[in-house]
Amino acid sequence: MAFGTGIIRSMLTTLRHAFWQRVTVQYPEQKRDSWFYEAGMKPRFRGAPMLVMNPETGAARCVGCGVCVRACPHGVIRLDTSVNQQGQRVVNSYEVEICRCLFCGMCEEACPFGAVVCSHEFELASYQRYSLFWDHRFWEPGAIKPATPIIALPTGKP
Amino acid sequence: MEQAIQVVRDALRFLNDVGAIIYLWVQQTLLGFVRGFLPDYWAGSLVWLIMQVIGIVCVIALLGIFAILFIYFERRGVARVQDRWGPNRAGPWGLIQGIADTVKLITKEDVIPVRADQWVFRLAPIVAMVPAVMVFAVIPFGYAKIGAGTDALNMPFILADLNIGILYGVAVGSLTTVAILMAGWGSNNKYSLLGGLRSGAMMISYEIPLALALVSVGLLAGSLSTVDIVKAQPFIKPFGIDLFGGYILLQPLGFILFMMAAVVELNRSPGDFAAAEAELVAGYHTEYSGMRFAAIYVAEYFNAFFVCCMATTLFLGGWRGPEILPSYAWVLVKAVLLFWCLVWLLGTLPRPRIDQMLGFAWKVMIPLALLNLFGTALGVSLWQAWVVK
Amino acid sequence: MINALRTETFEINMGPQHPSTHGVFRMVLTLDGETVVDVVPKMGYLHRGIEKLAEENTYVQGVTFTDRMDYLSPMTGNFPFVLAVEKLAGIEVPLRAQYLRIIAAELQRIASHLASIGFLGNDLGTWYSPLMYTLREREIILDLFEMLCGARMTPTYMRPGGVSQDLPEGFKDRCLLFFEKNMPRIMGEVPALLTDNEIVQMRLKNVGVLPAEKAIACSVSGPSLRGSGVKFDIRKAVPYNAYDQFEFDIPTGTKGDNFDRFVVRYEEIKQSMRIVRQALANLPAGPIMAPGITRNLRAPAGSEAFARTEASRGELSVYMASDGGVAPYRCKLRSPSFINLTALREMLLGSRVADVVVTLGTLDIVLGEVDR
Amino acid sequence: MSVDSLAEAINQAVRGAVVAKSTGNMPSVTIGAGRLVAVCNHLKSQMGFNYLSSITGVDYYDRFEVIYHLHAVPGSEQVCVKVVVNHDDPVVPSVFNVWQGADLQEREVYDLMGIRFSGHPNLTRILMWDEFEGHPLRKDFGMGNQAAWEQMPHMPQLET
Repeated sequence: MAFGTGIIRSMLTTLRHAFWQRVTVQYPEQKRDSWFYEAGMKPRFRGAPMLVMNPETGAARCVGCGVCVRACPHGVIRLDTSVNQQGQRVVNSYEVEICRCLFCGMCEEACPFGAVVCSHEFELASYQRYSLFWDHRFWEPGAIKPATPIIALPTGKP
Repeated sequence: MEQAIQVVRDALRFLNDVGAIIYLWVQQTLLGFVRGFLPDYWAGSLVWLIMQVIGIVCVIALLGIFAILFIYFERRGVARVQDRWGPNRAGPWGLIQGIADTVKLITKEDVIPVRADQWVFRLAPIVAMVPAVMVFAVIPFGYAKIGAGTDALNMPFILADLNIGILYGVAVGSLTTVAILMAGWGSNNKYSLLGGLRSGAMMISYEIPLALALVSVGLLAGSLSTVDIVKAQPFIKPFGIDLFGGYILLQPLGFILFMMAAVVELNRSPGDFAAAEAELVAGYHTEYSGMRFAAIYVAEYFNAFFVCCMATTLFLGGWRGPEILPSYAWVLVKAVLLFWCLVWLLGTLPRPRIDQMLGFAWKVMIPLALLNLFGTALGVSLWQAWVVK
Repeated sequence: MINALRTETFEINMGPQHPSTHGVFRMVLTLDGETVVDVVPKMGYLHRGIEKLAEENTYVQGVTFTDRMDYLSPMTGNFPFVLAVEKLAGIEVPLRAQYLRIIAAELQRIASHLASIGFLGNDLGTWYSPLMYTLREREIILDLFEMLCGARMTPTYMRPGGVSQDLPEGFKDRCLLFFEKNMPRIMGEVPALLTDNEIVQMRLKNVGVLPAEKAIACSVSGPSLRGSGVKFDIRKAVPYNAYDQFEFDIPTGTKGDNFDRFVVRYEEIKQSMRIVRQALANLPAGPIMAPGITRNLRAPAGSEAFARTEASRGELSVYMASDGGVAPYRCKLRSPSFINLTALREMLLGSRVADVVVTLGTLDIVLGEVDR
Repeated sequence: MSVDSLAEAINQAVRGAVVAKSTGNMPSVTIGAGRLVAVCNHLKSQMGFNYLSSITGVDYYDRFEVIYHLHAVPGSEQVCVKVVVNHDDPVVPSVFNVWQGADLQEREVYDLMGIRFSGHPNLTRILMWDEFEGHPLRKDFGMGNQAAWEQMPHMPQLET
């Protein structure tokens, strides 16, 4: 093969690409609209861990057993419980330090009640560092500190 | 129908000549004004001076706009080749991106390293900018013929129709390397130093085939003036229209050699040895920031624009072309097409190693250029001996 | 007069902040003009103490850290860790889980080699074009991983005793569609853009030569070793999991220069595709997790295990010792990127500055794995 | 290769070198520290173990174990050689002259585990910085209370 044919071949390759469809996703407008698959998150996507709402009471389903705390490799979750007058265990606070979270899903796997799931939330950037410390106690309107969100089960989660 | 064609033709003609008409009007008005208090000879000189200054300001202003547009064009073009979008957020299709970048660079802090060679470091961007603007003096951007018959006024849109136009362009254009050497040395950074020295080595090697390729063109045209060269170029003329032509028909090898040498001279990938990003971080402009960086960066695009215009003038027939576009538009269209080829190269080819590239210059390009020159000389002399007599 | 011209060598710090050192890697180069006279590699800028962290966390939790080692191929990072735990605790892994692991690891190898080839193009000075083309296909593999286990870069897919999740619906079809539709395209573009390009051949051939004896002596592994012509692949030599049930070849180079290493990576992509096709075709039914695995997995005291795997960059092995607790007593990660750097100095001596980045590119180190 | 034949072969070459032997994942022999280089030379030149896969240091509070995993490339034979050294002043002869691949690995073991390899040409820290004190992978190296939550300086004002 004569010297230069390879160069010409590569030039033609890039020229061909100049007339192809662009593949980059325009992020804030378009979210994960992959050109290969249908749009949207995969059902198993692991985002930020969040508490699951009990549909009857509207409160968190968490009973404060602390399995997730022990399952977490990085000690991201902190749980504070107490016993009320009826002798029931009450969750005082369920704090997630989301800036150190590995999104490994160990808490979700460990939870025997399905009370904590890895949601599909992934836009977690923030200007204030304190807003990365999610605290269940502050889950009320107008709270300064963001709460560990209590969500209905995301669709598609097994 | 006939009438409609005539109207369109007149409109195009007016579009082409409007610059020249304004120029003449301003000149005459000024002349009339100045003659009131100066003798004729002095008045003519003064008006000429004023008109030159106006012309220079216009060219520099347009260059600024074109440099920004070229940067935008390059970024979009490379993105296109790579299946990306490129800048598309600032303004419609990202057109304002260049202006946004300029504003950002102007307002940024100008950092000068403490241990840098202060004067050399500060001067280098200016030294880069000045020749990059100066070379445009010899580029004919268009052509207009005012009037008819024997007293028709031929007006090429050129600042200075030097009879050594090519020589001037090559000589002043290679001054940019001095700026790169200054920037490399003054930064007191080893990467910069390597980049600057690389640039010097490449200049010594690649200026020769570049100049030799241009000499062949001068030989063919019998002149080194850019306007004469454009006029002398052969064109294929079906129906009396300058359809296609230029010295690229007679000098294809010369054109290729010129463009290859120019890519290296311009410090554009794949010949960007002085600023090789993967090896030397950013080469000679590693330490520059803010306004000074902007000056060096924009000077590169001025140079790229100059080389595209020069190649257009010398090989592609300059302003000539079918009269569906005004003459200056033809220059721009050809230059932009050439620039697209540069962008395409940038998006495709990897950078050879510098010693390989120097060897290529001395072992392949210079012999080829000499051969081209020899063949051209032989052809011209034979032509003159037998055909022209 | 000539004697009066005194030249000196000078030192230049390449890295830790440099566009082509593939991370925070630093080389102190001594240069004579542009020729390299001496190289001193310095690492440790990304040292996170993963070995110590693994000793502090349980066997199950430890898998998460192996994701972060080689961040361009986390699936193969998971593999030796879980193998070591299984050897330690004597766990028999179901066949389906073994196949799923192999599918994940081989897909990851494809992704990693694609990224490697693309970044090599970048080191050579092509303005991101090959990188964009290869990353485009790598994205789809990452999408497949997201389907499979919910994460693209940090999957934590393999677990001691099996894998975390079974194949999702449609995974097989999409994977095969990807192999039929996308892979042939990129496999044609890489030769057109890089392999057959004369400039690339000029840059890569006879540069950074690593002879076979030297490669073995320096404990170089993976594609870098095979590029030197040594037909050694742990998947064949010491088969782990179900790798002995698959047919694949070991591509080797001849000279051990940069071009050979680059071509070996390209050929390995084809072999990985072969393995994934076979695995998807013969995927057995059954459980994906060994019975009786709890989060507080314990291994008998005093036992030790050495699990060797062929990761994307070479031999990634884990030595694990147990004291009977829920965490490994000692977990040593033998990372290929780190040990391949042993040969770096000899490969670079006498070459040019421009070759330094290219040789580093074909050696294909990942700093997360070098420093652990 | 069985562990007995391995031990026998080593003992024939270097008299009384094998202190203990075991079969785990691979045949492994424990060698007295003084005879390590001789045994390694024999393993490399006579028995074909030309590939040093990894060097591991393990801290057992009272002693250190240094473990060498060897492989015969391109075959599939693999053996493991162990050396036990005392905890107070751990010194092991370097095998750098046998396998060049020991270069970075021995430096790593020295850096993280504090075992000195006599005869290594450049035994300096590699992953930790030069001024670092202590050896992080030793069991007595304090981890501190790193798992505890960081206190944020601005938190108290926000909570009030």
